[in-house]
Amino acid sequence: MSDQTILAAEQISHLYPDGIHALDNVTLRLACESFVCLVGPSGCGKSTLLRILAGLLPPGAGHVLLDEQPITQPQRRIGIVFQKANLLPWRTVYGNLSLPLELAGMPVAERDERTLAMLNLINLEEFADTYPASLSGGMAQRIAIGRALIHDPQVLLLDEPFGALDALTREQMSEELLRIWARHRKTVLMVTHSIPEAVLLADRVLVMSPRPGRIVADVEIPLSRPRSLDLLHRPDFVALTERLRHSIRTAH
Amino acid sequence: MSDQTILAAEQISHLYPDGIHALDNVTLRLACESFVCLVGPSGCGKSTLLRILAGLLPPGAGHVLLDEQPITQPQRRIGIVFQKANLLPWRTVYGNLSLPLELAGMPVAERDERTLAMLNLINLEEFADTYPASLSGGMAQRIAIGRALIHDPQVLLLDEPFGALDALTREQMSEELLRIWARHRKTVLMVTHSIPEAVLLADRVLVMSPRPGRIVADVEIPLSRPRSLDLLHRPDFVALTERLRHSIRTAH
Amino acid sequence: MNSRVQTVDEGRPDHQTVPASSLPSTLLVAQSRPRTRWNLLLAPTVGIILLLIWEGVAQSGWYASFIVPSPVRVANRWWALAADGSLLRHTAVTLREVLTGMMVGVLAAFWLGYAIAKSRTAAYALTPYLVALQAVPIVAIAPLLIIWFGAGIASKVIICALIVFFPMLVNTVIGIRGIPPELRDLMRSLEANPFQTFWHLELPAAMPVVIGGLKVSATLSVIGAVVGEFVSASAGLGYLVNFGRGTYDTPLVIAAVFTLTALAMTLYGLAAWLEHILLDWHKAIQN
Amino acid sequence: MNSRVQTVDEGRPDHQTVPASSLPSTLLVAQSRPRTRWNLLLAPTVGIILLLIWEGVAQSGWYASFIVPSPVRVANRWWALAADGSLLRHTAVTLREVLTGMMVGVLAAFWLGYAIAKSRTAAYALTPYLVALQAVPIVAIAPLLIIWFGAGIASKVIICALIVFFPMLVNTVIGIRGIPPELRDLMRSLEANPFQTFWHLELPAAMPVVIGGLKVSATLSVIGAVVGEFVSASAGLGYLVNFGRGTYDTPLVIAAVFTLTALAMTLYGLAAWLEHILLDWHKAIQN
Amino acid sequence: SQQEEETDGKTKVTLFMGYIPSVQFAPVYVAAERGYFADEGIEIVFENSFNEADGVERLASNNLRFGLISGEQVLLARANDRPIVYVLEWYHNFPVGIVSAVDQNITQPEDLRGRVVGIPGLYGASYIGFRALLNASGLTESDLGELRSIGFTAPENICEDKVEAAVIYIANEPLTIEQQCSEVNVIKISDYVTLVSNGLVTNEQTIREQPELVRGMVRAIQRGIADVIADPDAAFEISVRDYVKDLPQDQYETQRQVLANSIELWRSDQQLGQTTPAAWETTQEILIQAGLMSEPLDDVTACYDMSFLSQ
Ligand SMILES: Nc1ncnc2c1ncn2[C@@H]1O[C@H](COP(=O)(O)OP(=O)(O)OP(=O)(O)O)[C@@H](O)[C@H]1O
Ligand SMILES: Nc1ncnc2c1ncn2[C@@H]1O[C@H](COP(=O)(O)OP(=O)(O)OP(=O)(O)O)[C@@H](O)[C@H]1O
Ligand SMILES: [Mg+2]
Ligand SMILES: [Mg+2]
Repeated sequence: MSDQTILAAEQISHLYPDGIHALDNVTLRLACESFVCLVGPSGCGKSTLLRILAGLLPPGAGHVLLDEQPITQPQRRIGIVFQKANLLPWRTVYGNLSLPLELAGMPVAERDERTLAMLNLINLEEFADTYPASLSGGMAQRIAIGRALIHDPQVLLLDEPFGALDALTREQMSEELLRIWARHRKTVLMVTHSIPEAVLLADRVLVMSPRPGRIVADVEIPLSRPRSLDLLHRPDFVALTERLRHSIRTAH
Repeated sequence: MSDQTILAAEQISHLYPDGIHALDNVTLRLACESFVCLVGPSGCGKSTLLRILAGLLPPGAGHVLLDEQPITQPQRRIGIVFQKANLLPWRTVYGNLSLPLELAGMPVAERDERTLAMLNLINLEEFADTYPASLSGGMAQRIAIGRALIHDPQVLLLDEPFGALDALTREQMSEELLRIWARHRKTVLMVTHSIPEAVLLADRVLVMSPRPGRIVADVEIPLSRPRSLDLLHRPDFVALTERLRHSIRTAH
Repeated sequence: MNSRVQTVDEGRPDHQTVPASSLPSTLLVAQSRPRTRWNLLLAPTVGIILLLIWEGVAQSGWYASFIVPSPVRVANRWWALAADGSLLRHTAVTLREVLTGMMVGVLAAFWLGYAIAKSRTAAYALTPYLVALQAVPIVAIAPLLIIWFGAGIASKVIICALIVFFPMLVNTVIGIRGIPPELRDLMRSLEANPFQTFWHLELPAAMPVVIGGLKVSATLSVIGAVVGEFVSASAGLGYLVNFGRGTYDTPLVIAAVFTLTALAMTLYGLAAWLEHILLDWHKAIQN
Repeated sequence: MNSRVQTVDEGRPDHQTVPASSLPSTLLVAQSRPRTRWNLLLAPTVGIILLLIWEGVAQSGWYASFIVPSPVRVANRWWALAADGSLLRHTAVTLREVLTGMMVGVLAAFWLGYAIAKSRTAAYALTPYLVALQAVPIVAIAPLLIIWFGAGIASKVIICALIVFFPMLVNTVIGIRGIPPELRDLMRSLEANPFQTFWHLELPAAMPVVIGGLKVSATLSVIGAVVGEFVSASAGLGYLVNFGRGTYDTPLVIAAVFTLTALAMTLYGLAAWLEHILLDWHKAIQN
Repeated sequence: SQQEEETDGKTKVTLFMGYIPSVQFAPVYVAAERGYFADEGIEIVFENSFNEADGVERLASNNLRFGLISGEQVLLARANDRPIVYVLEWYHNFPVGIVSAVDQNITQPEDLRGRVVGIPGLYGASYIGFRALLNASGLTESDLGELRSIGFTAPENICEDKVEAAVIYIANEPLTIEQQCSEVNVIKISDYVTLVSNGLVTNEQTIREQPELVRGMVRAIQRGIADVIADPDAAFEISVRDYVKDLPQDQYETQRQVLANSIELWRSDQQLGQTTPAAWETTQEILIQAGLMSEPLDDVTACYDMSFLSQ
């Protein structure tokens, strides 16, 4: 982890056409290779912020900077997992996973290899040829995560990626994400609703206020790495979750 | 809570047309006015089981009994919250909420009253006239929950209703659900991925094995009621969650 | 820098170039699609240019005036026709055929399409015959229809209904079949009766595609009436076209064709208007 | 007990009446839609009944035999025509016009529809003119087209292309506009270029509705060719219809109309087959 | 817009005919078969259509050079600035008449009072002929029960008793009705009034630029008409063998009769192909009366040019 900022939002405000004031003067800087979690009440503008950071939505005011350069278009260097799985219904599980590689023009052999590895990682080998219509909610979400990881983007924006996963899979996927993050030196911004999850994973947790969303707390998580699930019962962990829960309650 | 069974699944097995063996000989009985949680790994057949219990999907083998009578059609007495929000995009938030009342032919005045009360409960008054396309994920899910509660069904089948909700809203909604359950004497079967949530809410927690889904554990939760969030730190609560986590791990 | 076209055209201007500091957030303007007035001027401009070209060609003398009569002569003929009331009379005749034909054809197609989309039995039993019926070239059997149903309005209404039928049918089937099964499950779990399912789910969900069928039908229906009037009629705009042709009155032919075109466009406009008011939610999604 | 129709027709039999105990779960049969053979017999049965009615009417003597000739006479005429090779010759002429016309019309409509769906500017500039173009009753201006483009194949191809154009256009616009914006976001976030977006998202997503347009176009294209051949031709099935009418050879008219119908049904069948192979995933959703 | 070109020193000429291939065109088939066109250096191509007006427009715009067109169309077209010229009379007798089943007892125009009469449309040769007939008999349209547009479906309408009489081409339609359902009476318009009937029509540009071509066409067709009148059987064989394809054998008898009827129309007491100037005046009057022309032409004789006729 370095101190250099890779992705930054500067004084972002956003008003939707129907008058909903979603974001109010949000500034945030993601340090290179940091893992940041974003928590906040339902409807406060977390997804909106992620869409703006990904270059998908031009903000009403403010800038997004990637490596100090303003961006106005989505970048392949930024991977995003949407809140909905957003699978293409006419592509099989395999086809959905390999889509980013195909779009990037990767040769077939390498593509196959990577896709199979990813299928394995998300534990869906036997469903390679299944269409999304016959998947369970959790399976679809695992594919969406795999699809964002597969082309190895530098920055990962994750919008509640583990929402539909059972406790065990969720823990497995979290650990996997930590491993990928540590190994590939990625920068991660993840929206989550689980406070323990945020504390377990993040270097910093940002807390957003109810709409219009502002960042009202920026909590450093000084737990040493590597971390594992055993942390969950350590008193400093519990204290941190309590502190976070408290600052969220205040924000409400 | 009485000992009488209201909804029962008897030796249910289900094979999807493409050969996926989703459920294997599942038998479960929901006692009247009990609160039961169902946990299990992703893709094990929880949603399938709920769809069968709701009368939406005829099982490959076995029966569903409501009040001892076999059912083959959905019943209004059984309310269901789907894993996806499934809102009608051409109806506003208000229209989506009041749909069950409208279908049941309730007079407008009463309908309005109930819908407004529900809007209030799920904290979306200002969005009454918004279309689903401009809602956040959590807002959509809250509406789906409200829609299932609004016509006051006797049995509630909930498929991860709190998946997309932030920690605080989630806790609020859980408490609200407990209150409704206690006040209106409902029977609830809820799929959840959060073990603490299951322990906090349920009389019994059923654990399913990976596909083909079978029920491998049936854990009684002997905590006294009414329960509140303070429980979370009590040792017997922690012990129960640990026990449950263990039985899930064994099932995998 | 790709997929630019799409972004620009979706009306998402690059607002981020406005420095945030100069804009107190409470004054932020809601980002709505810019309703550029220039766009609205495009169509009339093209129209005027086409008219000028026409006038130019007419005056150039490249073509004899009977092949390309000048717009002014056509306009005069049209006025003359309008002034003595005969335009109104002929238009009324055709309009009546078209409206009746559309009503019959569109309603029949909608309900049959609905049945086909919902019932395998209906699909198996009806589809081959409906396709066959539509595959029979209506212009080839129009004279037969005139013999069977007389030279009056009935035969034209039937031709109109037949030609309008298929686009509506196909789009209704697509629209109803395309409804997500989850939403059907929702309605079933609420014990919606068939009528409620139709009214609250199927009709609105299928509407975008169904209205597409209606738009196609609107323009085809006018063709249907003209086909009928060509075979035999003593009034109507199609008759007027034929009469103009038979008497070498090219301005009359053009005036009648323009009136027919205006009729078809009006019907199309009605369908588009229906779309506009019924599919508010759909547009919202597209934004 | 409502919404029965739907459930039964969706082929979900009440399997739960089978006692589970008698069925070891490993022997469970996958629940596929029952492909009832009875359904497949329905269409032919209706066909035979219609044929018998026709024969009955022909024999009854209510109508002169040149108005309603018996099916046997029509079949004989058809055989005679087929035997001396002239059926093949005329069919080939019409088929060539239809296929060329469809290709031109369908491709033009698809790309214009695509442009309109994606660009507001294109939509504003083009829509009124395309609607106007379509609203001009093609049968009324067919003679003009013959004058402009000669009496050869070109004019028929153009008529065919024009009539085929609109259903394709409208359905392409609906299909492309109906693509969920989330999926567009996905493609944008992966920096898909315009061609990739088209190929991997827009084409497959719009396919169900676009193929609906193709089905309508398939049957209309045959009408287009007939309209052209009616105005002027010395070969083709439309010509044959007119020839039969002129010589009061009703069996010939009917034989030619049936051949035209078969042609249109074949084209429709091709579109349906395309749907079948391209939209596997779509059918899966409907199950 | 000219479709003609020189091939092997021959000029390719398309002859427009406003009806389907039929023995009623036997003279041109015979002329083609016997090389009369080739003798004039012409390679002939036949084009059949179903609407004369289309042909007139194409002749007028020099998209085509020759066509067999009804006489009154020439007047109408010229009144509307179409520069076409009638250079050869095809039928000597106006080919339109009124048909009715015998039991209707319609044998003279007077019998049409109060009757329902079918007519293809309120324009074209049928309508002009019918107006002329009414005129000549002191009747008006209002004396009829109804004048109904029925398109070209007279046999069906007569046989199904939907109309009591119908305006038809006398060469073939009465035969069809007799064959199908009933004996008929036919009132021939040419018995009551002399109108311009069909002829070979070209345009002024062709006359100006290629008078020899016009002369050749006229001569070839004249020879064809003469041959047909002289030997109907040979003409019939030639027609059905090579030109009127798709005609089933069981139609031959009827078609022989159609040819015989047509010969009666071609037969003339004057020189073959020579038009009667008075007929043009009469036709013009009728057109004006019917409201199809607003004023007389400055020079009716400009409509026709008989100078290409060979003796
Ligand atoms: N419509 C369908 N057609 C075919 N297979 C299906 C269908 N729906 C679900 N399945 C399969 O059945 C299995 C169980 O799915 P189900 O949705 O019941 O899982 P679940 O327990 O709800 O999982 P999750 O927690 O991920 O939502 C999965 O393997 C899935 O692929
Ligand atoms: N496309 C849109 N059009 C208009 N308003 C929108 C749109 N998307 C979101 N909003 C509004 O913006 C606000 C913030 O939405 P957003 O999706 O960013 O919330 P969120 O923090 O992600 O919530 P959740 O945790 O429930 O997903 C909400 O009030 C929502 O109604
Ligand atoms: Mg969100
Ligand atoms: Mg599920």
